[in-house]
Amino acid sequence: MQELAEISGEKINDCYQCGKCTAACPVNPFMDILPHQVLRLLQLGQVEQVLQSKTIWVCATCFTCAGRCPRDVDLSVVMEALRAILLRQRGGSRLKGEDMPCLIRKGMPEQGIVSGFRKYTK
Amino acid sequence: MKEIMQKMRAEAARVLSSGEVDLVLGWEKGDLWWQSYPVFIENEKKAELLTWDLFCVPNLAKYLLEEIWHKKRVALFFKGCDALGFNQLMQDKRVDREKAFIFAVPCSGLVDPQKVERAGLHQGLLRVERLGDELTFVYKDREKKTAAPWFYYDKCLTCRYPNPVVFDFMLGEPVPVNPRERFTAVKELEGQNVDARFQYWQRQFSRCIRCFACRNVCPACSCRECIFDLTSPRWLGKATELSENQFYHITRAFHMAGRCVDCGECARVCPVQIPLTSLNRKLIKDIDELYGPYDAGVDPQKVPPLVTFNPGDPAAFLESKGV
Amino acid sequence: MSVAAKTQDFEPLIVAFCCNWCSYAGADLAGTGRMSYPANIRVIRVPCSSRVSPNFILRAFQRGADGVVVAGCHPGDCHYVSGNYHARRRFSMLRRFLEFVGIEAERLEVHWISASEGSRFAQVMQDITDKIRVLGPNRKLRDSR
Amino acid sequence: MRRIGVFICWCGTNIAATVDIETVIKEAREMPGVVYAGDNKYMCSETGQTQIKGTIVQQKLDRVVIASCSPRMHELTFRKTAAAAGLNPYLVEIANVREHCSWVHKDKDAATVKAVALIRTAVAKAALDTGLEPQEFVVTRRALVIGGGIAGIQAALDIAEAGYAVDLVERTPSIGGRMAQLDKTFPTLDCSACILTPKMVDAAAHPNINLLTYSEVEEVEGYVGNFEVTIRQKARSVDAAKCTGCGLCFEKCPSKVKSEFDEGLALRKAIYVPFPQAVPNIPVIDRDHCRWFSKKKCGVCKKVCPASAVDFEQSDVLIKQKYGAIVVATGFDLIGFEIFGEFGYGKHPDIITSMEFERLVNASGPGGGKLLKPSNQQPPKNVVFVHCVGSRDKSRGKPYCSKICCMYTAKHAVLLKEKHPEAQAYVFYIDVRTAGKDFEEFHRRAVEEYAAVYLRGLVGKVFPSGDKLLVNGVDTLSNQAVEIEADLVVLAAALTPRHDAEGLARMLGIGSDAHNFFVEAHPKLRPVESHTAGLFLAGTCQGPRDIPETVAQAGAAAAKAIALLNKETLLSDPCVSAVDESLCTGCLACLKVCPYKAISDKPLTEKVHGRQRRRLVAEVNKALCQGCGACSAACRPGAMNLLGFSNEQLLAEVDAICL
Amino acid sequence: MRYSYYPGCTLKTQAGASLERPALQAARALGIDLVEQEEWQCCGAVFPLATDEIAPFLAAVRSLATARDRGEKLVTLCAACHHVLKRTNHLLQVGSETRDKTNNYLQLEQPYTGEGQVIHYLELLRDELGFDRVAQKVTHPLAGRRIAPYYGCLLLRPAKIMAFDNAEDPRVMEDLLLSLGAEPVDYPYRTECCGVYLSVNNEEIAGSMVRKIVHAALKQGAEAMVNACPLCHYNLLNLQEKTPGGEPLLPVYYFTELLVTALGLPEEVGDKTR
Repeated sequence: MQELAEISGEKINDCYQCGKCTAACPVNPFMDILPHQVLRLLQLGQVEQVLQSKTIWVCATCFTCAGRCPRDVDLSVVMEALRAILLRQRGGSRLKGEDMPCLIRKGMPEQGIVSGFRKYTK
Repeated sequence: MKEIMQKMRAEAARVLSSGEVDLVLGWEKGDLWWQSYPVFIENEKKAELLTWDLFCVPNLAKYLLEEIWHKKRVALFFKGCDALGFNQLMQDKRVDREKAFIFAVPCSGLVDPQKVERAGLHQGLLRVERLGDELTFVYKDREKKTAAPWFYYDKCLTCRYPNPVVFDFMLGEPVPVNPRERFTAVKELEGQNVDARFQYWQRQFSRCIRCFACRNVCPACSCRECIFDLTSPRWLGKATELSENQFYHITRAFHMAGRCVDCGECARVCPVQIPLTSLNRKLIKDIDELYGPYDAGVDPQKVPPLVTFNPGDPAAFLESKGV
Repeated sequence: MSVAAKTQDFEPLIVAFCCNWCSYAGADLAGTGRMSYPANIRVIRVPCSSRVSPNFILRAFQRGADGVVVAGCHPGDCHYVSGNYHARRRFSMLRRFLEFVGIEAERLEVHWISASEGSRFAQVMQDITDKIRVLGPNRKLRDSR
Repeated sequence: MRRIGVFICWCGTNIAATVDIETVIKEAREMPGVVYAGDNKYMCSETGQTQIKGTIVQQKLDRVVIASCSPRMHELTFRKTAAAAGLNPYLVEIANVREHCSWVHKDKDAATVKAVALIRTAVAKAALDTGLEPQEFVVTRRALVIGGGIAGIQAALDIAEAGYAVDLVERTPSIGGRMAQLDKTFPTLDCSACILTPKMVDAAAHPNINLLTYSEVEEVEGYVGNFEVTIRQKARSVDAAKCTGCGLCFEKCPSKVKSEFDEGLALRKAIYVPFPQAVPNIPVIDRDHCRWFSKKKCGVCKKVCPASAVDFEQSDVLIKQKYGAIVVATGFDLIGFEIFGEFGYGKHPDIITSMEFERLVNASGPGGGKLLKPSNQQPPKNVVFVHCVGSRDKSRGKPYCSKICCMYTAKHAVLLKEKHPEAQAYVFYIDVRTAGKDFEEFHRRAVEEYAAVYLRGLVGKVFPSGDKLLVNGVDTLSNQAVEIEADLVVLAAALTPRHDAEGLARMLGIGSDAHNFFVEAHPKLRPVESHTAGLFLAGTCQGPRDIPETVAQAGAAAAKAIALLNKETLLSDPCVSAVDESLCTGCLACLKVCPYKAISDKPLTEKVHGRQRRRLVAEVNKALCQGCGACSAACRPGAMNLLGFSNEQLLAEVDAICL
Repeated sequence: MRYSYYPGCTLKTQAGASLERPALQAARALGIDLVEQEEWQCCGAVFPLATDEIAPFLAAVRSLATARDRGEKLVTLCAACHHVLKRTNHLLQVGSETRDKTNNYLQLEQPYTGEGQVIHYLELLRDELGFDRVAQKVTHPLAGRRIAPYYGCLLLRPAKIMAFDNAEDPRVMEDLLLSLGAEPVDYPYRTECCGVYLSVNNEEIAGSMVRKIVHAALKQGAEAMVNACPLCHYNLLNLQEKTPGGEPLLPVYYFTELLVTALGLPEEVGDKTR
């Protein structure tokens, strides 16, 4: 938890579970635990359960939640911190070099490839 | 300057003889070349004593504090700086305009005896005369001509009101006004770092013997009893110790903030030559910057800046670097 | 004679002139809120920030204060309508003048603290204590006798 | 030599916990002038006070210093105790060793050292205290109430009932305020107008109440018991005596304007009465939109008026009046919506505020209370209510809870079901706060009988899509994202003070907090008084609250005002400035800085060396002086001295505190 | 009017070239002198949110510093580059431990504290030039074409820092379309995210988001879509449902393509890659 606060610099206890981030999130149908639940679990210290979830990889870092949170908690930064913990310490690159050729389709802009790699690999 | 002196004597005699005034305040020539002292003349025969030369620098206005209240009327002569001082006394309601009959003497600058000594021209000097802006030093056997501004007081070189702003009778033609920049010394000090400035002022203040000459000559210092003479509350000790001197000079300067007419008399009379003008001018510069230009003594009806306010004033104490 | 020696156990003495209606009440609120700030701060109650004249500040420095704070109501909220406006002009001039005669301007701070800003009062007092602790003792104005 | 007694309070453990009382007593005994130093567990208790009284008499004390809590708490108590023991109350000084010392420092040694320093300062000041006698001045037996809402009306009625004259000033053409705009009120569903109009009529009819509608306070001077207020009564352009209230004029008036009373949902004429039950029922010409005043054309109202009551030449009237007490009841506004773009307010007519919903559901409102969709006048099927729009929002809105939205939203859900049985209400909430009599029960009725669906979670975004509104929300209880296709979205907006509240606070000289609500003297113990004596607060101008609390507060404010007006005279604070005429030079710098114009110049004739001498000195009007001390700071020779905070005392305090 | 131009890697490859060429062409036609920086590097496509690393945005700082030295505003065309450069600029303006670390690592002659200014091509048209001047130059107005602008997230959010337009209800592309004679279409989800890099390994998620957006636009009668971010452009074009003939239901244009057609400039065959 302390490490999470260090990387993200966010005050997780500020959140009072109003659920606005989940309501605003465009990808919430594809998440196993919803954004406000991520914060709730972190508040209760259950970091492991969050690190196992699909949610942090589905998050598209589109900053909608951060813009509307009434408590100024930047959930996108928390998500990035969670991914950072996994990528840095646990070496769990989600995207391997070798399976790249089949993923890259004709005409996909470099922006997509680079951001994809930045988010999913060490 | 001669014709003005004649006019002075004639007018003094006239007003005394007509009984309009009980007393005439003017200057009288002393024994040495640089001595021109204030003189109190009560009957017209003594009017001949009056003089007007390059050394009539003492400000006559402050003598009115005591003299005026039991006399019918007093006549006196004002240069530009004296008139400003008189206005400041009026703003403090210490003098009564009706009781003062003011002769105005436009002044294009007076000679600083110390500058003459520093130039070594004072040996055997009898008198100094001026023609246009050229000085003639008269000795027993020879004469020497120089450019006048070289020997004027610094305060005269930066004088912004040589033509008196308040008078009943004008004795001469108004003189041209082209003052030099008066904040150079202040800006130069402001440029140094804080410790260097402390060193500078510590040297100045440690010389102060608290003779209070600066307070006694200042037209803006017109309290009946000065707080530094009071025993209860005892604001200031008697020891001429650095922290007491600092307390005196900062408080005195602060009492002048927004009221000092920049006549330079305090710096002139200081026996140990403390540059008090820099202190006063720093406050004048800050007031001009923060609250808009304000020249004390020009208009006694105008409200001085430190007893009024404007809701939109800047909070200069929030600046990280004050100066 | 610049203030070089910064002893570790130097504990600055800071005198705070607080106006009764706003900053003194803010200090009280900091108390009721059990907030904490250094014990170096000692408060003198005055009816209004306009009651504080430069002489009291110079006297405090003379008697050994290392820092002085004058705290009043926010401009426009003064209980006496225009008190803090006069104070604002007076201390704007004083701070610049102290700086001019070689005293570190950081030793004199002026803040507007309302009765409902307890935490801000504590924060201001903490900040000035830290700053003066770094700046070191006031040797320039102190009466050495 | 002074005989000073120092009394140190333990305050239970509040002080004793972090201040070593024994050391403090020992140190106090050494202080100059101190002849007695004692302590007590609770100095402000009966036993504590008896100990003080006893010691004063027994030790023949002539000064008392109490080391306890803040003087703002018990200065008065200890002054009364000293007076009871025959000592002038103004010879008591308080050292604040609790709020300023024991409560804010954890290290006991440092706290003890500081406590000793604070006591030494108080002793130094007490030694220079002089006995002061308060002055008496007459109280004007008339009250002013600012704001004609339910709070103002109730306060005015109570004060008038007590037999005092009251001026009730209301900015809009009619009293009634926000409550007049409401349809029903929770929790009893009484019709708002039915319970309000009787009080409005009483206020109009009451002999002691003088209604000043369409008027605003322009200037307030003076102090408690002697306020001088300038009120601008704007010209109504209609002669109140002749007008019968027939309404012909506003029927015929050609120019239409958005009605503020109907929150812009309906139109009113340039000459108008805000709502049918308006009191006084006299129309007003809105000169900005009247064609006569802009282009000197039309004048229809003047022609059709049977009582020829319309008078274009009427001009504003400036009323100057003296008052003893003022009650401020200026009410609230709703928060602005520009910063909450995600709700799309202003982009689609069917996204409305809670106040607009009140008007739509009200019989005298636009559409006659049928509650139809503003876009196509169809009955709404799905209605979404959103809580906490701008409330409890630290980032863009207001951090506080607006208290009444939970309850009136439940009421709205009920009203919706009554008007359109087949409609379905969805309420997005974080917490339902029902802290009042019958509040929870009323909320449960909305859920159980009126089938309102409560979804726990705020709305992410409202997407206008054709004539429907896609509401992206969430239900954090079932952990599902929710999208509702709504016909109407009602935003329960945060309560804020009136837009010009800060200006009024400055004019009255009372404090306003960071959100511009007026600040009460003490949140728990003095909720209806402001810091300025004689100025009382009632209603939402001081913070969000519902109607029952507002009425209760209005009654309390009235009671305080009545207590003040009951007094023939009031005792003034004796800590005023005094002039030492021997030092005063008459420069009158003090006169220029005095905010209360309490200083004037006085000619003085004295004999000096046998001669008469006339000079000017300053003179203080003790009744006007409020004791701010600006004059003594501006007085260079120190002739002007503020009693209680004199130059000598402050200097002694500075010396003592630096030891 | 001279500006430093920061193209970013995406626009330099053959996929992006079709977006950049019309932009440069239109700029010349409108009298804007876009001078490409000689030594720009890839901006990193995503702004590093973890507060403890500075490596990712060093490239951005170098470009910002060179633009500042030349005293010119830095113009970006791709939404990701704009997002990263703007936030880096803000981070260095705000001043923090990160700024000091960056500056002492880069050792620039003059440390960079965010004095430079980053503007997007659209802001250039709106603020510097003005849409009225653009309208004057239009020779082939897109009369009667109902086009739905799509914004996505990188340009708009976080609102306070990007300050590009009203984050919840932007108008800039609507105004551009009006100045080009087209008819903008209002529809829900125009500021919702298109799935960005999810399309790399979570295609079905990105696809469903794109379909929701396209479906909403069609429902409001849009005939085409226009956007300002290469990745959204790709996602919208490739992940929406196709007609039986393989054509996208709703054609998607990059705003520079529409600009060029409206200004009546010939389809230029520039050099494909740098």
